Amino acid sequence: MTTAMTPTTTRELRYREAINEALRQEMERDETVIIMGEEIAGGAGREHLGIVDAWGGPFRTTVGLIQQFGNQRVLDTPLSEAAFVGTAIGAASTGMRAVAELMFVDFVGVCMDQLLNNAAKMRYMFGGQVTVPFTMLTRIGAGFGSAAQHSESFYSIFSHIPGLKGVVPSDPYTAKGLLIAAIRDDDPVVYFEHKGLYGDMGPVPEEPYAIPLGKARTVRSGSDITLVGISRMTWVCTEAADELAKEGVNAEVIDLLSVSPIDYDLIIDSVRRTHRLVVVDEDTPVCSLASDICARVAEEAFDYLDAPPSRVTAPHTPVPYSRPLENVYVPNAARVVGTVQRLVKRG
Amino acid sequence: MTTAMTPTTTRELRYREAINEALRQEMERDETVIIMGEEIAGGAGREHLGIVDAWGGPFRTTVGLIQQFGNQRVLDTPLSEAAFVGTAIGAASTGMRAVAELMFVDFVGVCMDQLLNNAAKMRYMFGGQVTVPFTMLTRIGAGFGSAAQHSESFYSIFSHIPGLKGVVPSDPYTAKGLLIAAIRDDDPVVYFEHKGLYGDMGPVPEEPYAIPLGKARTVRSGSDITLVGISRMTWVCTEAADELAKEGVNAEVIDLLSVSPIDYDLIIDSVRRTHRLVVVDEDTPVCSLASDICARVAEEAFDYLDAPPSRVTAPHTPVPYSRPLENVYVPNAARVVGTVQRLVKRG
Amino acid sequence: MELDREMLLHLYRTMTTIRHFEERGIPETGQRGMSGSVHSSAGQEAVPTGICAHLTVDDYIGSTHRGHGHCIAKGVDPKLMMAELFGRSTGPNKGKGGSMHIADMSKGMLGTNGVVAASIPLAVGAGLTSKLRNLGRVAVAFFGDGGANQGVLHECMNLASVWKLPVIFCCENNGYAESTPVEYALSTARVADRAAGYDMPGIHVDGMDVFDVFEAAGEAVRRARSGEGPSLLECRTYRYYGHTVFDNPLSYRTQEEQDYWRNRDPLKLFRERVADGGLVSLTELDQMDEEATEMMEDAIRFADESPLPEPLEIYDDVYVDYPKDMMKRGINLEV
Amino acid sequence: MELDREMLLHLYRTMTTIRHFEERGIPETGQRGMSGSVHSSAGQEAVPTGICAHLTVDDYIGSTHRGHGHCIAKGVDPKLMMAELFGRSTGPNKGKGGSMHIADMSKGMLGTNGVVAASIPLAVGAGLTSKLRNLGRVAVAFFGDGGANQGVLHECMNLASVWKLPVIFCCENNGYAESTPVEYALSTARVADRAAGYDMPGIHVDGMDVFDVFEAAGEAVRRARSGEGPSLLECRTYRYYGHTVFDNPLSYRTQEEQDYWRNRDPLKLFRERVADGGLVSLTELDQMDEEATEMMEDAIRFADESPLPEPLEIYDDVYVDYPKDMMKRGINLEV
Ligand SMILES: Cc1ncc(C[n+]2csc(CCOP(=O)(O)OP(=O)(O)O)c2C)c(N)n1
Ligand SMILES: Cc1ncc(C[n+]2csc(CCOP(=O)(O)OP(=O)(O)O)c2C)c(N)n1
Ligand SMILES: [Mg+2]
Ligand SMILES: [Mg+2]
Repeated sequence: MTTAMTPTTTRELRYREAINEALRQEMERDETVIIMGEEIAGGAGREHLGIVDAWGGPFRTTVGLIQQFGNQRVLDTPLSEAAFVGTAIGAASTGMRAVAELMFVDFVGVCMDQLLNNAAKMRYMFGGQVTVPFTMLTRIGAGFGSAAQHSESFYSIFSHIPGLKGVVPSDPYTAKGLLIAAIRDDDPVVYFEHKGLYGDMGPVPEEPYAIPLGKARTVRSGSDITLVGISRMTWVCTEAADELAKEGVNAEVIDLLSVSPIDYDLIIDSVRRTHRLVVVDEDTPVCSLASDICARVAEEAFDYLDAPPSRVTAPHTPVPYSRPLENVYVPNAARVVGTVQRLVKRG
Repeated sequence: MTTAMTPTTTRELRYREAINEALRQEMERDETVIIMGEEIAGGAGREHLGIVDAWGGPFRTTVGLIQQFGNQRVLDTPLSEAAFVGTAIGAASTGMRAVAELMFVDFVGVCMDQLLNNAAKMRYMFGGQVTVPFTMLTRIGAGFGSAAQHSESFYSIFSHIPGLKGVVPSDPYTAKGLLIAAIRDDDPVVYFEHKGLYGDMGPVPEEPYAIPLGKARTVRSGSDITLVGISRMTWVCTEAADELAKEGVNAEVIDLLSVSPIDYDLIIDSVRRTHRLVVVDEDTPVCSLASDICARVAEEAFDYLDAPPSRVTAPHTPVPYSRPLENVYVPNAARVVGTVQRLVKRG
Repeated sequence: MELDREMLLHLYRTMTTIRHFEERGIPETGQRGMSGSVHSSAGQEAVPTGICAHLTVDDYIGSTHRGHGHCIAKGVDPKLMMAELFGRSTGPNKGKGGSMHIADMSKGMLGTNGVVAASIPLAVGAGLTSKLRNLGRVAVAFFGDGGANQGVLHECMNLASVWKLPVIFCCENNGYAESTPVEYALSTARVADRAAGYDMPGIHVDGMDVFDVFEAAGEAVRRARSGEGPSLLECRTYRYYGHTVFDNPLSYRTQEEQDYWRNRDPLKLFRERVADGGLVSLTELDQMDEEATEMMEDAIRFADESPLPEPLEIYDDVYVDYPKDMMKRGINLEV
Repeated sequence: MELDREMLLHLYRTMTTIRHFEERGIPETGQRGMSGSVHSSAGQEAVPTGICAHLTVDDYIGSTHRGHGHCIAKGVDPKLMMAELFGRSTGPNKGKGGSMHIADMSKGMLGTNGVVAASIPLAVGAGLTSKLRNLGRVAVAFFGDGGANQGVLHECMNLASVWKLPVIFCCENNGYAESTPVEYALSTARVADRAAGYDMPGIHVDGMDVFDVFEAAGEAVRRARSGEGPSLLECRTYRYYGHTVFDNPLSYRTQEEQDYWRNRDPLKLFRERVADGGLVSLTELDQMDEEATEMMEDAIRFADESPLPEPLEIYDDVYVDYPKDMMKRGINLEV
């Protein structure tokens, strides 16, 4: 799965630290890599007061970078996403490998035009004259009492737009490997960090390694049903799989990892063996990734399906604030189990 | 299908004229209806030179309105979509029925935040305290040599976002009835005009009438396969159906009309009879409306399907400029026929 | 400036209510596990207070993520706000919104807003409604020094100026956008400098001094109400705490700076200013502080005793009219 | 201002080449059924010419929907541009872009752009590259009077000023955004007035006079190159034709106005100004006009003789690296 040499040293890191390490190693490797965004260092312009790296990123994923690479490669920005995302795209088109951070994906509407009409289309419109090695870091995920404008998992739009790629790392290992791959990639890539995973620990090789974009992975093998998880939902799937195992239902769990390109092949191969599919998606249902995967499977594995390809998603509502509401908003293992039971019962 | 009295007078109008008539009649009916956008009158501020309604809208859908209703209800705007779309949403939240025009849907990225975070979510976030009777007119459609930034059919995102509704009128009759419904509706509605339909003629009742949002219509009955068309693709479906009829394949054609809510019921009822489905969508394929409808049908009509629910869409590319490329970009009857033939052949 | 006794009392009461709401309500919210995105406006009380003192209940305001002060100054009941922060059904938003989305349409309060600068066009739209319907209302768009660099503000200043709308663009310049100092992020010395590019007055006032704010706002509101168009009013102020409850502000600013501004506390300045005037006594102000203390205890009790929403209320109020079965289709939240 | 003979010839040659491209190429494009979104810059030649005369091939420009002049002034070959307009494989964009997306990265031409103001951040990004890599290059962001009201411009002026980037914001104020007069849509008398809000010089020049443009641009480019930061340069100009080929401009402006501006034609003004100087003769200029005429005939011939793209090239260049079978999945364009 990695393109690098077999790693020699592996430690436990948090998801947050794995992101940080990937940024650091890529900036060490290639001096054209720059990163910009709001508070990625923090306290900008106060070096004379001894204030450097005051914040280290809103979720501390960029901590330490300004100290190592200086404020010409780690750039705090004014609160102007259209300007700095567009600027990063412009820099990427002229020789930099530019990383920009959009604090929450919910805010994408203020800079969407730059992503849709410049990043995604420039290479095509220009007949291949330009490469845009641009990575946008952003955050998804509900469950933190942050209400409708800070909790979305708005990635389907990025799958939809030709010219963009997207990844959804689900643990420290994939967080590092996919970020390195994203930065090295010559196409624009949106990298979705999940707020609920920052503290998760897991083994991460010390050496830089890239996980190929567009490849999903099987995190649990099974024969009765294929569960596809996206980002944190992968762990909702494994939790459901544990439950189901107790009832004798053997679920295979696939971690999508990339939202563009989507690894339909791995999913279809799995469904051909399990004959059943549930996609678990934290986003809302209509025109979702879950829909897309179900449609593709229905189209290409039709004769192998013993039950309707099914979805467990958030409901078609904005994200509510109050706990009892937000608790039911986010898909959970019980809902996955319930759905699987219905499908398995069909025989 | 109409909610009004049986119409007494019906004339032939063009799609463009039907839109204009709907706007005029709603503005006559309700003095809180206002409309704003770029060039919707044209030559703003030049009344003293005898210049009024210089443009009448970029596609002349708003012609004459400023002369009848004055420049306080028909407002030419500076080139500032985030401002005027947001302003229209704010006006709608405080007592107006506000219509705003976004010249081409490709530009939605400059005002997306106002749609996503205000229009779509306010009512929900505010616990139902506010209604937002806001209609956004915009345009879709490729085939006119306008290249990647003026040709998209970017509606799936509006189906995806909870809190928004959307309609895709396909002829003069539905253009008028859906626009009246959209304006009267107390929720935000995006109204997609197709550039390729403006000149089309068809019967339109003189009286105001509303076509219910969220209802598709069957434009041709058939028993062998269900074709679902979106906007202009409806007529690509009927053209394909004519071809198929020659081969003895009897296609039912459904015109989607609403992209949110989606009338899954009508489609599923049809597929239960025909056992086959092809959705024809001018948008690109991933996380598209076509995917969504196929997924829903696969989920809810699984046992009725004799063949994989299938899609004919634009490819996963931006819209190219040169004719030979743009010609293959837009789905056509031949591709629909080819797809149907493959499905029917399965037996 | 001459202010009558009633206005003086109103100004102080509003400020102390805001202060008490922030000091008491925010930690209590945190203790209920809902602290994620709550932003204290302690220190900034003079701005909403001085401005909203010129507004009636029919006028409009659009607010920010740091909006408790705006709500209170515009007349929203702190008890209901507390319930909203606690996620209760009795909140004005029925618990669906929380701190970053408190709205009270009956008070012309168009919502606190979690996207920086996003409520500005809503206020402009309310101003348009007022103008078109001849309602004589004004609309105030609040935003921060960070928000001053968002494009939508500029589009809105241009639009409101072209249409001569009754709008006041009010920048609460508290020196920081999260950890980013305004002197780094703003290319000009003052946000108010930008007004000239939109043919509107640009006024810079001491946002710790409610009298200064009150006076400048009076002129901007007069201008708006009389049809002369929008103004840009920049109020230099300071927030006492971190951006949210999570950060330590000393990581990006100095103790000296904090002390300087604390020493210019708006309530303190008010007391100093009125001490010799004889119109109100410090004892009366103490009394109001105590009332505010009690009000918050009541509010907390009210909120705690209020019901939480039922889980399936999640489907309510997405739309006015939408087939519920459509919304629930394929979704089973009751498992 | 003293210009040498070579520069004078260069300025005129550039202007007449642009003029001839517009006058000849646009109708020919229309005759080939590709007229939808082609915007003539006839009348505005002095602006890109005066500005790009200060640039080397390594400097960058970001352009607009009305960008033929920018391309030519930056050194893009009109023959290749014509091929692009005709949708031919030999165009710099291989026929994928057309008039609104002509790019030539080998000339630092970052693309004409169909979304108003959208190329501004691209130019800022190019300026950032130059600064970070110490390349000594400058970047010019062209936009119109309509574009001046887009939020992204303001965000970019602020950002470029904060980072002191080598950028020139060049507003081609031709009086209209489609049919909307600038005096209606712009809340201030001059776009250049807005520079003060971003701590940069705001210069307003006669955009019909290439010498005036050249002089002001010289200072802005010097400033940018020497690390002093961005400038805003507004050039008052005029387009002779409709917004596109479809509209009749007399529906929103007067014949008198058109006559006034036609009488200030940039090529004519140039001829008047150099007539007595003795450095170049009018015969030489006539000669260049003729060369431009011939160049366009050549270009048309070249374009017509060039192949059209093959239909399946539709899949090329969406990405550098993407599984083609993924892109074609479920799509059969060969039926
Ligand atoms: C468009 C957008 N970008 C980023 C954020 C994240 N964010 C929330 S508040 C804030 C700083 C706002 O600063 P300012 O406008 O000065 O308001 P203050 O917090 O000082 O009251 C940021 C960056 C956001 N909410 N919206
Ligand atoms: C964001 C956006 N909104 C609207 C349009 C449609 N449009 C194309 S050109 C134009 C007018 C542009 O005016 P200006 O910036 O003055 O440039 P000019 O055409 O005068 O050169 C408009 C409204 C667009 N392309 N992009
Ligand atoms: Mg601030
Ligand atoms: Mg113009």
